[in-house]
Amino acid sequence: MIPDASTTPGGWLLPLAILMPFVGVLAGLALGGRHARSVAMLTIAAGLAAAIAIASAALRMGDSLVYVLGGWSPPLGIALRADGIAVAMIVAVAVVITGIGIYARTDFATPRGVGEARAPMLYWMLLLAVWGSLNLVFVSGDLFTLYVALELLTFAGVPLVCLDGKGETLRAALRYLVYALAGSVLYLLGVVLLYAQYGTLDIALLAPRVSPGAATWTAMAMMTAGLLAKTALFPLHLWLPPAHAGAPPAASAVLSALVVKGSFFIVIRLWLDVAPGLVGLPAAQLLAGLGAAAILFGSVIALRQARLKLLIAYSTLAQIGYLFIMFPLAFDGATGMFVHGDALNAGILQAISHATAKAAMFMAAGLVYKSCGHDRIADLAGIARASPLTVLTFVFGGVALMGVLPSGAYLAKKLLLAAADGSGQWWWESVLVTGGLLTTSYVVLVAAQMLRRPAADAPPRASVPRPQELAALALALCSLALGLTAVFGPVPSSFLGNPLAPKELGATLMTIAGGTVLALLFASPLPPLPAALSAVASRSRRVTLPLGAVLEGIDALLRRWAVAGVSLLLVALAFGLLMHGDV
Amino acid sequence: MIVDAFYAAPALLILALGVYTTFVRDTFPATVGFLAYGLLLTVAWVQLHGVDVALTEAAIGGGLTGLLLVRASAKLRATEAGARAQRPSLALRLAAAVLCGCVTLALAITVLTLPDPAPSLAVEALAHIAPTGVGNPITAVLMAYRAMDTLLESIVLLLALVGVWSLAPDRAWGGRPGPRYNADPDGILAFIARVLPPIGIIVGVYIFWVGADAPGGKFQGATIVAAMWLLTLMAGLSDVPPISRRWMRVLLVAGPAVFIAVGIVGVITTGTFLAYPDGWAKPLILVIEFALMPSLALTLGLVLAGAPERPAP
Amino acid sequence: MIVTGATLFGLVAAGLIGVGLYGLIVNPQPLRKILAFNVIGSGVFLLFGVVARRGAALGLGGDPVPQALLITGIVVAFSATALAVTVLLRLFEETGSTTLASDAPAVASEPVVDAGTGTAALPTRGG
Amino acid sequence: MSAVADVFSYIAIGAGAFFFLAGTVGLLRFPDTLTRLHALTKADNLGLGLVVLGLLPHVDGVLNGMKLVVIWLLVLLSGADAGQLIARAARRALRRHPPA
Repeated sequence: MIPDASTTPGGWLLPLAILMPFVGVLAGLALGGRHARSVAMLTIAAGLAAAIAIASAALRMGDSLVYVLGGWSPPLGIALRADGIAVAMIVAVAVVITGIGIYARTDFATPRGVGEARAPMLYWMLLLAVWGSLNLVFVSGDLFTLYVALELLTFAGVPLVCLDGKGETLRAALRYLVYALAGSVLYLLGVVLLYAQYGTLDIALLAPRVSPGAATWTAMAMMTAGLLAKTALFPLHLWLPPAHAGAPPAASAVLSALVVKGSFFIVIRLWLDVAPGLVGLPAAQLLAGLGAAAILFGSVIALRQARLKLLIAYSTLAQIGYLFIMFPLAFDGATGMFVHGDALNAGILQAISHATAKAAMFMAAGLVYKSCGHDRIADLAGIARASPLTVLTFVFGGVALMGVLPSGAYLAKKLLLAAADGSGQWWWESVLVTGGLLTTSYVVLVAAQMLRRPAADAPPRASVPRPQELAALALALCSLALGLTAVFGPVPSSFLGNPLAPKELGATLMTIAGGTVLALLFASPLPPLPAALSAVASRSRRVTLPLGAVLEGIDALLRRWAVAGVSLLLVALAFGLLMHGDV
Repeated sequence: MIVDAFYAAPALLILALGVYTTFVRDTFPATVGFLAYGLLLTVAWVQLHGVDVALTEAAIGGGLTGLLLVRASAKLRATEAGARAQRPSLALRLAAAVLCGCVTLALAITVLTLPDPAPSLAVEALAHIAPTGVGNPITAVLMAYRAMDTLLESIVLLLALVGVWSLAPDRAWGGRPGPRYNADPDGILAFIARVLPPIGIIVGVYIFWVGADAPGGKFQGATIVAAMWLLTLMAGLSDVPPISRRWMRVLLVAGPAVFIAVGIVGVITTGTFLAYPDGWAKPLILVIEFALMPSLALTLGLVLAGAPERPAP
Repeated sequence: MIVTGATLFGLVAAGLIGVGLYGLIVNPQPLRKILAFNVIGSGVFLLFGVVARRGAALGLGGDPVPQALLITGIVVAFSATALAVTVLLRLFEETGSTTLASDAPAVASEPVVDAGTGTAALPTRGG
Repeated sequence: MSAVADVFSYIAIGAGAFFFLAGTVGLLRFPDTLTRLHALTKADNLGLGLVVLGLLPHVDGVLNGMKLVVIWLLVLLSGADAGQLIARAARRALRRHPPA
C-alpha cells in the first residue's frame, strides 16, 4: 500500500551520511586537542565520498533512496528518504563544508606549545555537528526526527556565533538562541496537532491522509511561522545581522551559507510533500511577498553598511527572500496543488548557488580583514594589488549571485521567470528582475572600492595564506559554474544560451548598468566619483537617501524583540487565515 | 460544564502557576513558582497515565530545569531593575495579548474537536513488542521502533554540553567548571550529602533497571544519579574534575558510541542499521542502556556545573 | 457539556501556550523569556500527553509512541534551557548587563569597538 | 477484613489530609519564616506518614509496602534538612537586615 516503505539499494548510505559527522564529533571530543582537526579532515573526506556515492546511487536508481531504520517501517518506525532535492542538497553541503574546512584549517589550528585550545578544538566539532544535522534534515522522513534535527542544528549554530567570547557576540548568540527556540516550539506544536489528527508523523503516510480542517491549518501555520523564524525570513530576522556578521569568518560562512537552509528545506517538505493540496495559492503569495520585502530591505540596507561583513550579512537577508519567490510559482493551478517541478528545482538551485557563493564571500571578507586589519568598505583601496585572488573571489561570488551566465542563479532566475510567465504571475517577474539589480548594486559597490588605487601614504596590505584564497575561490567558481548542471541535470538545457551572444551579453551589461545606478542612488557613503557624475547623483540622492534611511529605520524597529515576537504570531495568524480562505 | 474534581484541581492550579510565573514582577519568585509548577505537572502526567513521562518531568523538566533557573535568577538579581525599564509599550503589549489569545483560542477549538476515536499507534506498538524482549512499550519505542531518535537525543545532550563548554573564557579552557562550593563540613548540607547519595544512587539504578518492563528508564535514573553528584558538589565534599581529563571525555562519548556500535552490529548480523538479531534484542538493548546511563549522568551533571571557569593548575 | 479530564488538560495546555508566548514576547528580562519558553514547552508537551491519553487501547493507559516522544522532547527542552542559561550568565559576566535590546549589530572583527569595556567593566560575580 | 482495612484507610488518609491542610494554613497565616517552617515541616511529615499508613493495607506485596515507607523516610530526611537550610538562610538574612 505504501510504495516506498522498504529499503532500496544504496539506502544504507543515508544513515551513513548522517552518522559519520556525529562519529567525528564523538571521536574529536574523546581524542581532544589537536586531534580534533585531523578527525574533522578525515570525516570531511569520507563524508564527501559518501555524498558522491549517494548521488551516483540515486542516479542509478532513477528514484528516491529509502532506508527503513532498524527494519521498523513507518508509522511505528522511521524511514529515511532521499529524493532529488535532498540528494542535490547533500552534495552541495558536502562541497561547501569541504571548502570551508580547508579554509578554516589555518584559522582554527591549535597553537604550538598548547595541548588543547578552546576555539580551535570546538570549531571542528561544531562544523561536523552542523553537517550531520543538515544531512538529517534532508533525508528524514519523519516530522519529529526533523524537530530533533532542527534543534541539533541550533545547538551547533549558536556556539559558532559566539566562538570568540566577546560580549556583543554573546548577545547576538542569545538573541538567536531564544528566537530560534520560539520557532522550534511552534514547529513542535504543529507536530503534536498533526499526530493528534492523523496518528502518524511519517511524511509519506501523512500526505494521503491530510484533509482540510481547522486543526491541520493551525498546525501548518504554526510550523511555517516557526520555521521562518529559524530561517530569518523578513520580518522575522532580528537575530541574523548581528549573529552572521559577528562570528569568525569561517563560522559566518557555515551559518549564512548552510544553517539557514535547514529550516528553509523543511518548509519545502511541509508545503510540497506533507500537505501540497492544503496550503493554497494565497498563502504562497504571502510567503513570496515576505521574500520580496526581504530582497528590498536586505539589499538597500546592505548598501548603507560601513563594514563588509555586515553588508554580506544583509545580503544574506535579501538572498533568503529570493529563495521563497518560488512557492507561488510551484503551485499548479489545474490540480490546486504544489508540485515538484521546474520552480522547485529553481529554488533548490538558488539555495545551492547562494550556499556556495555566500560561503566564498564570507571567506573573502575574512581574508580582507587579515590583509587590511579591518573590513571598512570605504578603506579597501589597494587590496586588489595585495591579494588579487581575494578580490576575484568576492567578485565571482557576487557575479554568481547577480544571476549572470553561466551561474546557478542565472539558471534559477530563468526557470522562475518561465514559471511566472507560464502561470501569469507577472509581478514575480518584476520582483526577480529588480532583485537581480539590487544584488548587482552592492556587489558593484564593494568591487569598486576594492579596485581603487590606494593613496600614496596608504598602509601596506599584508598577504594572506594561499590555501585559504584557493578554497574561497574554488567555492565561488562552483557557484559561477552551477548553471552548467543543466547540461546533465533535471533542468532543460535550452535555458543555457551562449554568454557572448548579443542578447545575453546585452542582458548582462544591462544588469550591471542598472545595479550601478542603484548603487549610486542608495549607497551610503558613496565612493569618490568623477565630478560630473557625482553632480547628477547627488541631485537624485536627495530623494533616495532619505528613502534608504526610512527603510533602515523600519528595519531597526522590526528587529526590536517585542516587535519581532508580535510579527512571529502575526505571520502565523496570516498564514492560518489565508489557508482557511482558500477553501 | 461538569468536570471531575480529581482532574480539575491540579489542572487549574497548573494554569494558575503558569500565569503566576509569567506575570509576577520579580524573577526569583517566578522561578520558585516554576518549581511548584513542575511538581504539579508531574501529578498531571500521572493522571494522564503517563508515568514514564511523569518521572521524566519530575527529574528533568521540573527538577534540573528548575534548579538551573533558580540558580541563574539568584545570580542575575542585580539586573532586575534595569530590565524592567525596557518594558514594551502598551500598544505592543496589547497586540501581543490579542495574538496570544488567538493562539489559545485556535488551540482550544482544536482540543474540543479532536477526532473521535483518536488515532493511535498503541495497538501496533503492542503487536510488535515480543521480538524486542522488553515489557514496557515506551521502552520498545525508545530503544527499537524509534531508536534513531534516542540515539540523536543523546547526541543533542552532548552537543549542549559542548555548547556550554564553548562559553569558557580562553584562560579557563581545560579547567574546572563552575565555582568551588564551600560549605560548613559539619553542617546540615554536608550531612545530607553524605547520607543521601548511597540511597539516591540505588534508587537511580533501580529506576533505570525497571525501565525495561515498568515505568522508568535511563534518562530518569541518570538524572537522579547526577543530582546526587551535584549534591556532593554543592556541599563542598567533592569537586568537578577539569574538563581536560581524558577518562571523563571517554566516559562522555561512551554511551552514544556504544549505541552506534550496536547499530553497526545490526548491519553485520541482519543487514540493517539499528536492527537487533533474533533473540538478541533484549541483551543488546541492555548493553546500550548500560553504556548510556553513566554517560547521561555525567553529561547532565556537567551541563549543570556550567562552563569551565577555574584554570587547571 | 461534560468535559473529561483529558480535555480539561488540553484546554489548560492551550492556555499555557498562550500565556507563555505572551511572556516570551513582552518580558524584557532574558531569563524570564527562557522561563516562558519552558512554560510554552510544557504546554505543548501537555497537549501531546492529552493526545497520548486519548489513544489508550488494549489495557495501555496511553499511546506509547507520543509518550516516548515526550521523553525525548523534555530532554531536548532541558538541553536548550541549559545552553541558553549558560550563554546568559556568560553575557552578564562579560558585559555586566543582560539586555537583548541592543540594536547595534556587533562586528567581531573590529577589536577597537570595546577594547576598554571588555575587561574594565567586568562585574563582580556571585554577589 | 477488607471493610476494616477500608475504614482504617479512610481515617488515616483523612487525618493525613487534615495535617496537610493545617500545614498549608500555617504557611499562609504565620507571621515569619521560622514559624511557617515549623508549621510546614511538622504537618507535612505527619500528614504524609498518615497517608502512607492509610495506603499500606491496599498495597500488594511486602516490597511495594516497603517502597512506600522508604518514600516517607526520604521525605522526612529531606524535609528536615531543607527546613534547617532555609532556617539558617533566614537567620543570616535577619542578621544582615534587622527588622526596624
